[in-house]
Amino acid sequence: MEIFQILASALAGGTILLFGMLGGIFTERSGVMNLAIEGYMLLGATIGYKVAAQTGNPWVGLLAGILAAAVLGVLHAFICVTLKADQVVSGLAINFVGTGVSMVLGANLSNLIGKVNLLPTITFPALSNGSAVSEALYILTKQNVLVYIGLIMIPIANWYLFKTRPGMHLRAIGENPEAADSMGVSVNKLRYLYTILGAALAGLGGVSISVAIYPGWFSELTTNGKGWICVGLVIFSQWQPIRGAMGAYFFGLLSRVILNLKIPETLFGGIKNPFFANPNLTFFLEMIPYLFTLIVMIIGANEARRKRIGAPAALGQPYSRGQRGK
Amino acid sequence: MEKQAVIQQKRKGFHFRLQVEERSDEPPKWLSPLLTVLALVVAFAIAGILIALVGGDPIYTYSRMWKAAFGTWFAFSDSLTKAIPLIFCGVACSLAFHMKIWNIGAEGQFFLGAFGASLVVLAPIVPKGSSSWVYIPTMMLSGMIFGALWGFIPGYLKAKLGVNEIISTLMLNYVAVAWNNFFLFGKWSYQGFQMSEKFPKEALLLRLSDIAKKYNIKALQGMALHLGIIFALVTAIIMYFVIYKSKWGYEIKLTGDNPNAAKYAGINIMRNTILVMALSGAIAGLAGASEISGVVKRFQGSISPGYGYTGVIIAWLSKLNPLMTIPVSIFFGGLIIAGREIQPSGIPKMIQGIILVCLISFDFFLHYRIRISRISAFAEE
Amino acid sequence: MSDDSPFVVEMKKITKKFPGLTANDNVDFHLRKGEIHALLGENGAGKSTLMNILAGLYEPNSGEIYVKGQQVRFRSPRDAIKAGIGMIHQHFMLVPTQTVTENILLGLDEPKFIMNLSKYDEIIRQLGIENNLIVDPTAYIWQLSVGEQQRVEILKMLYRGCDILIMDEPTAVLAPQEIDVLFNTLRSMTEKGKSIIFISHKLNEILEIADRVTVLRRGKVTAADMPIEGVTKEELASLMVGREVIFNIDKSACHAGEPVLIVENVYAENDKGLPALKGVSLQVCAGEIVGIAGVAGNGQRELAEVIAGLRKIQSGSIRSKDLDLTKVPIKKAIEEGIAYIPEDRHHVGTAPNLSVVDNLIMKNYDQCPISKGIGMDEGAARAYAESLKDEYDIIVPSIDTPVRLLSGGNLQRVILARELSNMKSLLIAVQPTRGLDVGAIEGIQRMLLKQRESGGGVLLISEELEELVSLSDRIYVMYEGQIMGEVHDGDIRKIGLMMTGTRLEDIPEEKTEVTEGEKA
Amino acid sequence: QDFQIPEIVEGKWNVAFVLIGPINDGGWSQAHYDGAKYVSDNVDNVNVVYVENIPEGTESEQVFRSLAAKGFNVIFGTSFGFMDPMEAVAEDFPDTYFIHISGYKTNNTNFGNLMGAMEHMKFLAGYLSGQRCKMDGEDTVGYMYTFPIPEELRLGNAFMMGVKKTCPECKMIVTPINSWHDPVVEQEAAKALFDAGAYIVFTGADTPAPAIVAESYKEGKGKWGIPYDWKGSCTSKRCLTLPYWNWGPVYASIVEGLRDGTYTPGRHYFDGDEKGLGLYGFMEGEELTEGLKDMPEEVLTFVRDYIADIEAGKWTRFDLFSGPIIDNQGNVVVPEGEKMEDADLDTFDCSTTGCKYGMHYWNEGIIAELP
Ligand SMILES: Nc1ncnc2c1ncn2[C@@H]1O[C@H](COP(=O)(O)OP(=O)(O)OP(=O)(O)O)[C@@H](O)[C@H]1O
Ligand SMILES: Nc1ncnc2c1ncn2[C@@H]1O[C@H](COP(=O)(O)OP(=O)(O)OP(=O)(O)O)[C@@H](O)[C@H]1O
Ligand SMILES: [Mg+2]
Ligand SMILES: [Mg+2]
Repeated sequence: MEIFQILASALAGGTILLFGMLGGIFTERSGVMNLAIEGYMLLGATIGYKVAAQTGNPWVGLLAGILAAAVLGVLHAFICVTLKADQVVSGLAINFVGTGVSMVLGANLSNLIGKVNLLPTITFPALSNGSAVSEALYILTKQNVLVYIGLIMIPIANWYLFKTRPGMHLRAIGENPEAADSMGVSVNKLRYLYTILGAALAGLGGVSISVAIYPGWFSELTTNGKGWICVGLVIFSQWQPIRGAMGAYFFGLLSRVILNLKIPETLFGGIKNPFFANPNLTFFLEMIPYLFTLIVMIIGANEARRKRIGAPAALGQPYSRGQRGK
Repeated sequence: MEKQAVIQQKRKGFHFRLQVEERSDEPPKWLSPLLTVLALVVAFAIAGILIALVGGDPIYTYSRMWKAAFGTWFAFSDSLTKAIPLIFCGVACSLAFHMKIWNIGAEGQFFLGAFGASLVVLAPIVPKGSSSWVYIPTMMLSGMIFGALWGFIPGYLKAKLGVNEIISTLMLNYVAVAWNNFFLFGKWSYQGFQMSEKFPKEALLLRLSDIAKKYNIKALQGMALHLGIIFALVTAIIMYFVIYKSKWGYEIKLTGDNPNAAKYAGINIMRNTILVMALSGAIAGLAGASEISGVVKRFQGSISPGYGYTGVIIAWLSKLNPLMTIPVSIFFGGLIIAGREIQPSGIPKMIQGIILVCLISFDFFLHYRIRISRISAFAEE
Repeated sequence: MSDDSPFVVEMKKITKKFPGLTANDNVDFHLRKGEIHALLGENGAGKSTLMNILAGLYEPNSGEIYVKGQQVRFRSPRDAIKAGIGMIHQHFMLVPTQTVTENILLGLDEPKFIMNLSKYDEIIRQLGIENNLIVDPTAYIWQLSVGEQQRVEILKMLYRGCDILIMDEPTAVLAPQEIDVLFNTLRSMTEKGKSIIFISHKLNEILEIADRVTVLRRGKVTAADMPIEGVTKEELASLMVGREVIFNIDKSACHAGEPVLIVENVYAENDKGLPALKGVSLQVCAGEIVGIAGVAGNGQRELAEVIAGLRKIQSGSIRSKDLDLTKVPIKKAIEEGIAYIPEDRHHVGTAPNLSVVDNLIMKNYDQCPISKGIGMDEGAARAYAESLKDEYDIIVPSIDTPVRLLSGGNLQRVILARELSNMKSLLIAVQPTRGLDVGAIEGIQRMLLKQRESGGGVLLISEELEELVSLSDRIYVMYEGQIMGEVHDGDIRKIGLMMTGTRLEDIPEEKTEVTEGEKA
Repeated sequence: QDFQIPEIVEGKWNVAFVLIGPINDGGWSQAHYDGAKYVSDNVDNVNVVYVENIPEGTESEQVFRSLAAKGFNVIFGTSFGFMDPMEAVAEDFPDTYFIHISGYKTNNTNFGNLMGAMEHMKFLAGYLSGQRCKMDGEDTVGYMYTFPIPEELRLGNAFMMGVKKTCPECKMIVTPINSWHDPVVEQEAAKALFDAGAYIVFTGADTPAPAIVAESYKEGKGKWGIPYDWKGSCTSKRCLTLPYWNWGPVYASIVEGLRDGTYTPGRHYFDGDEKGLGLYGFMEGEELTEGLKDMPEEVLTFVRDYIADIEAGKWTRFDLFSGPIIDNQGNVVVPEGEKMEDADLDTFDCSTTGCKYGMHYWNEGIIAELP
């Protein structure tokens, strides 16, 4: 059963990354670089938790967290789209602002641990009839509601991006904004929209930490670099939601597995566990999720080149009508 | 090229439009510094409101900040000390960015540089009791080699396999921390503590306070500024010449602007990609080496509060010019130090964010011009 | 086309200013229903600007526009399309990673939300058939040839029901066949009552297709709404440039010397991994211009690239004197004086954000006198750039200007200046005059001939038969990656037959001549 | 949380706290911040400031120097990595007192170190955990430690000694998390331990992860968590108890002592006598948690007496680490009748420092190998 517990954890842990990553994909598909995920997430986590505590209603907290991040997204959009400033620095600056604001607004939230209503966990007691299969299913499906929302969001995001008109416009403005503009798609308006949507999704990722999956607020360390992992995952995903989701869940899985690998004396029924035998080796274990990401990128590089998947061609370039020869 | 925002103000009888158009010429030389000053003024004004909102006195706060960062020689020395790793990392990033290689791995390269320098002392590579003349160059070199290695890997992966360097450098940052931790706890722990033994005096970079002690100069007492500043300045100057005056620098710029053209001009892009990443890594590694030998004095865990990431910002604010990284780093170093004056620490974080936002926002006026014109030719709609 | 057809577009006193210059100065322009109206002018005359205004991309500083009698004011291309005006830009406005159908549907209100592409694929296939514009609606743009992409652009406008079509240099990127197809399409469109504005630098085409012409020079109209009948090419040219243009270039006899390029049995693939060159053999000697004729996409580009070392070959050999070009690094070939004018001046030929100086020294930055140890002698570089600027009449505000601000003609001059001054033995020139006005073309052709006279070998790859014939001493014809034969006398009929892929054995007299030619 | 600029006030005794983390991290730094507030509230005529979020090494030296230069009388630095910088700065500012928490260096004049014997409270927490396990028919506790360092082994061993007292057949599984403060990793690690069979999990890291995670195990008997560090961490329903730091009284007495000249910085290691240690549920004004309420009176009495004893100075950490101590290989680490000494408690390798036993062992019942 432990394996199912691990898988359940992977799903939950991956969900946080999933939201941040989807946010990144949406923003970047529109041609705006999104390095601000960490800042959005943190602000979402803080405000979500704070409002959930104040109102006693985690759903209100959820909304508030998303909104707060979205507001920060407006700032990023203003800098990148209207002022056409550098998108990399803007992202980093937004991180500072997001972190700073959440540290100021988050004062004293650590006192509330255990006293805040959290988003519900969904269970299916009917599944638990004693048989091994049902037990496993029960463990797997006992998840926070946001995990389910995340799972639903993946096909929706994919469908939206590739099968709907706004999705087509989104891809077009990131790929060739001039073409889109000349056909009457308002490039900059949409870039605003998706920058804000991306921020909101990352904010949801933050909320999913503090009010749902890893409840509690612990200063700016609450996110502790998760946003940056999301930035990596966006690239890993090749800007495709499904691929990114697999990456997010797998990252969640590895982060959990490496903790489990440290505990038992033997692994796989008999092999001496080197990480048990020498705790110092666990530092190498910590590298695994990152190295794994790297290795998958290496393996995928060729395929990506062949299939011409990659960054949206106009990523990072502000758009103004009639500007030529960047 | 063309106005992209037409903001119309309609009044009875006549129309104005605020027309934004890109400059087609080089902006005047004085404009950039002027905008920088204006941006800072605006940033501090906004931050001042924030400070007042949380109950502080902006003017007093700013005067304290100034004093803490640049107000005394002593503070200035601290700001300079802080600027050392920032200059290195800023230059490292600038170099890579010139070729449009987005090296955000200066952080990891910094860690490996610190590791490399420590290896010299702790392995030990240099026999105990050697002189500074042996220790310091070996440490710096070793730091550069390990930093270069950490740059080489993503460089190689990018050149040969087309692996996106943002993700590879980012991932390697985390790997670097774990790598250092292994040696910290597993190999070089001093009696089980989370640090190595202290380096011998010969392995430490000369500080102003050392000079003060030696020659009994009261004025320099306690100043932490170390020899690394010279290394950093020299590196920045050398890299300025490499980028702007050398053939290789030309190749880098050309490749960065149009890799097809570079290939067409017979430039070996793969080799240059790897070289640039390795050199960028070496410079960031030097930052780690100088920090460990000039400030930390032993191998330790948290040796960087994100110098590598700040390097990205520095590079950008310096417009990728290595010489510009010097004042920008000093300003930023001062800002970080001054930030300590304000608690809770979220407020200085916000101020930094606001300053950055304003600085890049004001660049708008460097590239665009706004004119207000009357429209009369158009009939009423 | 009768003069009393109603105006569908009237542009009155249009003035458009850009910082430092007036691109359109009180321009009047009229378009009648059902006509093809040519817009003519030198590079930078303001043609694209005027049309961009009509297409809603720019707003004029002053002036009035009437469409079908109604005064309009376009704030965006959307407004223009609504009024029935569609523009096909010089640089196609297509999203390479999307399919044909997606590109056509871009920006429309229909389908509302869910795409249901297969349904629209069918509609568009049908539309294509109706208008003789065959493309696979499910193909991705990046998989299409330039001609096909242009069809997509036209379909895009037709699908939107535009009845006023602006085409900015549509033929610059097309092969002769494709041009014929296009012209047929255009004619059938005008028959259906659509009106077309047609920009081109190719005067023959204009004489062939247009009903009327408007000529611009430096932003001002020099000939307004002039019926094409009875107008000669020479007249048009002098209206454009304000002076006489000589079309027939005097060419001295050829004194071919040693071979400077020997290509033997070369096989290579294109970007999509398909065979592009299938056993190509040819020779270029010193002191001659050798042309390669062929419809675009038959391997000419790949041929140029393998010779320039930018593309790997699978088998065969390419030599220049004793240099094996497939083995040596590109740099070595450059040092040996092999110059290359690439087809794509933006994506290959120049670095847009670097200055004129930096672009001019691209090929010799590491040679004396610019190279100085590991450094570069900035003074020498600038002096070199200044001298080239003067020698080749490059018109720029300063040699520090980024080249992206240069006009097409000047950009091409930068490339020519750089390549010709570094050429010692061989020049590979691909479409060197594409998109340039007649004045500029004349200049460039002269330069090529000068190279030939001074003993250089030139391999000229072009889709302009006329240019090829007038410049080349010999012409090879390429079809589907193979050399179909070699022509010495510039017999257009023979070339045309080979270009369409007529098997050699079907034209025996051609074949014998080819073998003779090779022996010679 | 007030806006402040760390500045001295003339005429007052000026005290500064330099904190490694943010003052509301819910753990170590917040505990110190509470201590600082206590000083401010309970000592006359002091001006207390703090500087939070100071990274170890690099930046800290500048902060200490600047505070000293401003004229602060006492500067507390609350992270191990502040040790060298404080030592260096102390040399340059002989008139300023520097108190370093959790290190080992002192110059016995103006630079001293300070730490407390948390092992007592971990021992008691273990004692209660053993009891809980026995009552609920469970036999496994889990320990998530931060890094493989002597302190973490010491605290784990003390805990296990307590467990053994009430549940001799109980065992402990462990996992290093290689972080001091990472809410997500901590919660995952707690899950991993619970899922691997632990009934009660305790932590060496900052956040109350074990208690938070325990709440999500609703089936059957559920699970229990024991957080660490900060008094406010035991708010969750499944928090069994909480060993915490109560720096306030210790700081107050040091500040007063320094001002009066009755305190000289040196090696200062308090047991329970200075009221610097707390065990949630047993200190003044605290109620027993749900998990403690139904415990037999004699168990609770044992804990209360123990606390009374250490507070009275009758029982020290050396008494706790007295023989027989058997390691998990069955070797006798400290024989019957012998006691560990100061040097033993914080050292892995006695060959370099000259201690006798060292802290390089896992107590019997702990399923783990040595780092
Ligand atoms: N966006 C712009 N900003 C500033 N100047 C411009 C812009 N677009 C065009 N110009 C200037 O306006 C003039 C006319 O340009 P336009 O593109 O209309 O020329 P054209 O007649 O289309 O030339 P070509 O034959 O090369 O296509 C040029 O001199 C050019 O420098
Ligand atoms: N960014 C710009 N600033 C100033 N002028 C510009 C700019 N972009 C284009 N132009 C002007 O617009 C005119 C047309 O430019 P364009 O690049 O279309 O030239 P072209 O000859 O049509 O090139 P092509 O070979 O691509 O057809 C040129 O005269 C050029 O000077
Ligand atoms: Mg044009
Ligand atoms: Mg043109």
